[in-house]
Amino acid sequence: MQRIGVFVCWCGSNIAATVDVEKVSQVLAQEPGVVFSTNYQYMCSQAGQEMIQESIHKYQLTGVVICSCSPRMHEATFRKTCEKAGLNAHMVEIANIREQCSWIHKDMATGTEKAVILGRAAIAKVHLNAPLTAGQSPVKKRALVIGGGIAGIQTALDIADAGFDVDIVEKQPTIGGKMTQIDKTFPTLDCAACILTPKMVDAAQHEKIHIYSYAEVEKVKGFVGNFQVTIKKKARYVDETKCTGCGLCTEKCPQKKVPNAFNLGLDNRRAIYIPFAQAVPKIATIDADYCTMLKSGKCGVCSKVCTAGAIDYKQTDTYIEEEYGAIVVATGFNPIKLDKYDEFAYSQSPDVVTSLEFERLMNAAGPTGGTLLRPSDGAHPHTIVFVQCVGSRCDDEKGKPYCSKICCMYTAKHAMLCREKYPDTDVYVFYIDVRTPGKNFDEFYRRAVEEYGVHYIKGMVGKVVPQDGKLKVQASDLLGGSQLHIEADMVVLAAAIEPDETARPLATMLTASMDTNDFFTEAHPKLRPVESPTAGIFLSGACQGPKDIPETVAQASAAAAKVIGLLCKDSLTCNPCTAQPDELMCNGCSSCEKVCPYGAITYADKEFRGPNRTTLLRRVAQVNPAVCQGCGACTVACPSGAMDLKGFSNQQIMAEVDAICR
Amino acid sequence: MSVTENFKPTIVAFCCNWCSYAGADLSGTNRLQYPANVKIIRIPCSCRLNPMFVLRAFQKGADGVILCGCHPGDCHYTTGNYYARRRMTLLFSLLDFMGIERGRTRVEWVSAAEGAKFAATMNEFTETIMKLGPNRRLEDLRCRKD
Amino acid sequence: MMETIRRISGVNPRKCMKCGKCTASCPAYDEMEFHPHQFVDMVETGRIEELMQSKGIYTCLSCFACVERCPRSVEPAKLIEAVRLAVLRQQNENHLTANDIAEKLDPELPQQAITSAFRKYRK
Amino acid sequence: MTYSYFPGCTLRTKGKELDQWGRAAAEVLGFALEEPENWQCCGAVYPMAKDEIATRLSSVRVLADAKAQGRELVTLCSACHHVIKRVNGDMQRDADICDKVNRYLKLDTPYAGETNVLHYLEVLRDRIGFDALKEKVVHPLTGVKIGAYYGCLLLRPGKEMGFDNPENPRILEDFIRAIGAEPVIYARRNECCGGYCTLENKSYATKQVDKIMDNAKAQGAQMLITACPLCMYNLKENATNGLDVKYFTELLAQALGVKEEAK
Repeated sequence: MQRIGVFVCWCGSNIAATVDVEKVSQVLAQEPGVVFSTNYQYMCSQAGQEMIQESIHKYQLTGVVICSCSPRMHEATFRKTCEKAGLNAHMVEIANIREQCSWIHKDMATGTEKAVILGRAAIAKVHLNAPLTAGQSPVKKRALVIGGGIAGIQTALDIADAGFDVDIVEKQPTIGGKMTQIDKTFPTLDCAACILTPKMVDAAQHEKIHIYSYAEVEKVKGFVGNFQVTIKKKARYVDETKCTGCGLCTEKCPQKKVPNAFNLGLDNRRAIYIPFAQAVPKIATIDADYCTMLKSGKCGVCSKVCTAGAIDYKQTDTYIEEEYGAIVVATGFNPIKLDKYDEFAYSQSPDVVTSLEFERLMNAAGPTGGTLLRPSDGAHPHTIVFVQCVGSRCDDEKGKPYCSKICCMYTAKHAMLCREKYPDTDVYVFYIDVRTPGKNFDEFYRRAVEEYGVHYIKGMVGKVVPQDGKLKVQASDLLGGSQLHIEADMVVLAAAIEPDETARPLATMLTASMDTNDFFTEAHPKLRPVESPTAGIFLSGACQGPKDIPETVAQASAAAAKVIGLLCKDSLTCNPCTAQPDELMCNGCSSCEKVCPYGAITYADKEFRGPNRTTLLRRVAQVNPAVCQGCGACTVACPSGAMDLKGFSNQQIMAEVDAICR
Repeated sequence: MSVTENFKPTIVAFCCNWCSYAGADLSGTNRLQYPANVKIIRIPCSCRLNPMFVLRAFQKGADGVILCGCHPGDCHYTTGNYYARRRMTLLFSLLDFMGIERGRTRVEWVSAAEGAKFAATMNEFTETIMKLGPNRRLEDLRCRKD
Repeated sequence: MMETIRRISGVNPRKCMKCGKCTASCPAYDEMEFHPHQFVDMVETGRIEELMQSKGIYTCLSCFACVERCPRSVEPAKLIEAVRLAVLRQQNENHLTANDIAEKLDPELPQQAITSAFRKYRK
Repeated sequence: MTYSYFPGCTLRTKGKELDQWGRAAAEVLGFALEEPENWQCCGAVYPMAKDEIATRLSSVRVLADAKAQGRELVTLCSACHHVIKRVNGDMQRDADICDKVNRYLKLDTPYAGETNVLHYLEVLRDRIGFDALKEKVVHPLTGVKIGAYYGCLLLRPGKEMGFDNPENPRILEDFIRAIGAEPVIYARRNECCGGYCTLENKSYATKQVDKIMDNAKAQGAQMLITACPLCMYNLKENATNGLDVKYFTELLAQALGVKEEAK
C-alpha cells in the first residue's frame, strides 16, 4: 500500500474562487492510502514546495498527488521538488483542477465536486505508479535551419558563432528571402540591401555554415537530438562547383520572356538567371519551365558561352541525408493572392499594385531603376491611394482573421518616401486603425502626417474603377462624414500576409503543430515563444506569426539561443514512459513491431522454462528505450496484452476510469 | 420523467497529451465553459486508447466516451491518430451492435490551438448524451452508485 | 426595438470593426442621410427612431455591395431592410399604395419594377 | 436534358421575346425547358428578414415542384434567380424558416432545399459548355465589342449565389466570346444600375446608369448585354446618351440563327 500525500493548491483565487479547496483536501484525506492531505495558497511557490518536501519526510510518503494547474504547466516543477526530497519523480501525479475545473465552471458546488473526482482519479493512479528511471540519448551536434530569409540567416549565424555546425536549406536559388525585395526599412529608412547583404555574405563565408540553396526538406525522421533529414537538391542544371557567377549566360540566353519572380512579374528575365546582383550563392539557375533546351533539346546557348563549363542539362534532383540535433523552422510568409478582392481592380489594371510590388517600383535595382513610374504607361503618378487591411482582420472566408501587423508601418514608409522623392504627389492612406506599437514607430507615422503631409483618412476604399487612364477611387471618409471620389494614378494595396505554402507539409513532416491559419504554434504563448511543442523543433520569424524585421531578428536569435542550449548537452534524458513487454505473455506475433513509428521494437529468441524442467526457446519482443517515444500504439495492437506502457499502464488508466465513473 | 430531469451524465474524455489535452487547457485559459460532467483522462496519444478502457467506462456507468486527438497528419507520433481512428471505427460499430448508441461514442480532432472547438465539442456531446439519457446497456449493475 | 431589429435582420452589429467599407461601396450614398455604417452603429447604440424617420430606408438600392464587401460579414443591408419593415409593419405606414402606381407607369416598364416596389414598400 | 423552368413575371408579359429567344436557343442546344403548372411570381425581391415567411412561399412551391419532377430548376431573369436561389439556401440552412414554411405549405413530402437552382447562363457554362456553344454558332457576332453588365442580383452575395467571382466575374464575357464577339471589361459592370428606384426617382436612376455607361464607353464597348430585364429597361430608358442594351438571349438566338423564327 502506498502512503500518499495530497496537496491542494488555491492558485491564489484562480482555483479557490470556484473550488472549495478546504473541502477537497478533507474529502480526499478519506481516500484509501492517503495519509496526509492539505491545501495551500501557492503550491508552486518556494514555501509550497518546501511544505511538500517536509511532508514527504514527515509522513514517509511514497506517492504525491498535487491538485493544481495543468501538468503542462508545473508537472516538471513538482516532480523536481519531490525528487529533491528523495521521492522518484514518477511517483507524482497532478490533478488538473484549474484549466479543467475552476476556470471552466462558475458554480462552487460543481467545481468542488469535480475537483474531488479529479483528485480521486489521480490518487487511484498513484497507487499503481512505480518508480521510473530515464535513459540517456546522445545529441547530434548539428542544427538544420529551414528557410534562408533574414530569420534563418540570423539563427544560423548565431548558432554557428557558438561553434556548432549549421545547414541552411533554402528553396530559392539564393538566400535572403523577402528582405531582398524590400527597398527601405522602417522606422529608420536605412536601405534593406545595405544591412542584409553583408549578413548573407557572412553566412556564406562562415566555416560552420553550409547553405543548400534551391533545395527542400524531403523527409524527417527521428526525435530531439537525433533527427535524420533527407534534403532534396533540385536540379538547377548548373554545376555549383564550376559556376563563377559571371552572369554571361543570363545576358545571352535567347529566351527573354520569362516573368521575373524577383520583381514580382513587373519585368522579364531570361530562362537562365541569377535572381539579383548580390545573390548568395551567386550561381546561375535554369528555369526548366521556360528553357528551350530542356523543353525541346534545341538551343544550348548558355552552355556555349559558359567559359567555366558549368552548364549541365542532364542534372537531376539529388538527395542528401544528414543528421541533426535540432531543427529551426524559418519558412517565412507571402502576401496573399488578391483575386478575392477585385473591387480594388487589381486584376483589371496594372496600376493597382500590392505593397511588395510597390517596393520593387521604388527600388533602385527594380524594374524602373528606382524611379516611381506607373506600370501601365511609365508615367509619373501624381495621386496615389494606399489601402490598408486588404484581406486582414476579416471574418471567416473573407480573408485572414488576424492583423498582418507590418502593413501600417510599411504603408507609412511608402507614403513618406513618395512625398519625399516626389513632393508634387498627393498621397492618401485609407486606414481602419493605425497600429504602431514599436520603438519609434508612432513617431514615424506622425512624421508622415505632420512633416510629409500624407493624407491619412479614416475609412475604406469600396470600389476602384479604371477609366480613361485614371483610377476612380470611391471611398468613405468616416471622420469627415463623406463619400470621397478620388481620381488616382496608382492604388497600392496592403495585402495581408500568410505563411508560406510549404509550411503546412513541413509541419506534418516535423509533427509540429500549427494553428488554423497555418502559423506554427509555440510551446507556450508567453513563456516559450520560440519553441514548437515538439521537442527539438524551434521557430524563427514570420512562420510563427506576422512580424517585422526587428522582431524577426530578435526571435531568430532567441531560437538560436535555445538551439545552442540544446546542442551544448552531450546527451538528453529520455522519456522514461516507454513501452515494456511482458515476455512471459508475448507470443512474438510482430503486431507491435508493425505499428511502431520509430522502429523501437525488435525481437530476440530467449530461453524460458517449460513444463517438466524443459527449456523453451521463444521469440519475444524487445523495446529499445532510447528510441521508444512512448506513444502506446503497440500496447493496443498487442493481441495478448503483453505490451504495456510505463507511466500510462493499462491498470493505471483503468483505475482512473473507475475513479471517474465511481 | 424524473430520471432525465435529475440525470447527471458521466462523460469520460480521453485526450492526447500533445494536442487535445493542450486544447482543453486552452479552453480553460480562455474561460470557455463546458459541463462539469466531462472528466478528462490524459493519455500520451490517441492510439494509446485501448478499447478495453472504453468498455470499462461503460461498464462502470459512464454515459458517454469521447476520444480527442491531434488532427489527421498532425500526430505528434506521426501516425498514432490514424490507428486510433481505425480502431475506434471498429469499436464504435461493435458497441452500436451491442446497443450502445452511436451518439454515446465520438472521436474528435482538437488541436492545441482549438480551445473553442474543445469547449464547443464538449457542450455538444453532453447535450447529445442528455438527450440519449442514462446508459443502461453495458452498465454493470453491481457497480451502480445508488 | 433594438432587439426586434436584431432579431428580424439576424445581424450582429457588434461584429462591425468600423472600417467604413460598406459606406465606401454604397452607390446610394448621396440619397441617404444615414449611411450603411451608421445604420450598424445606430442599431448598436439604440438610435432606431431616427433611422425609422429617415428616407434612406426607401432609397437603399438593395444591391448588396455593402454585404459583399464587408470584411466582417455584418450585412448592413439586412439592417436597413429590418428598419424599413419595422416602419411598414405599423398601421397605415405603407410607403407606396396601388393608387400611386398608375401615374408612374410607362409602356416599357417591366412588371418586375412594380412587383418589387410593392414588395419593398408596402405590407 | 429537361429542366424545370421558371420564367417569372416580366418574361411572361413585357419581356416575352426574351423568353422566346431563350427557348429557341435551348432547342438548338439540346435542352428542354418545362414550366411547372400554376407557378406564381417570386416577388422580385428577396425577403431578407428572418421572420418573413409568406413572401418565401411562392419560391418554395416552384422549388418543391421541381423536386417532385426530379429536375433541376432553371431561371432566366436574374431577379427570379436571386430570390429563388436564396430562398432555397434558407431552406437548406435556416431550420426555423424551413420548419415554418413546411408547416404552412403542408406539402406531401417536406421540402428542405433539395432542388438545384441554375441560371440559364450556368446551364450554358456548366451543362452545355461554352466551347460546345461556340460550335453551334452559325452567325457569329464577329468584331462587335460588347460590355457585359452583371448588375447586383446575379453575383451578390457571392457566398450565397455561388455564381461567379462577385468582384471580377467572367461568365458573360465567356458567353460573349462564345458567340464570336469581343468582350469589353469595365469595372462598373457589377455596380448597381439603380433599377429599384426607377419607379420613384428617375433622376437618381439616371445618375447610376450614366456612371456605368460612361465607364463601358470609355473602355470601348459598343453595346451592353444584361441578364436582368429590369436592368435592361433601366439602362435603356434612363440613360442620357447611352449605348444599345440587349438581353443576352437575343444575341444567343441571333448567333444560333433562330432569332427570327422565335417570334
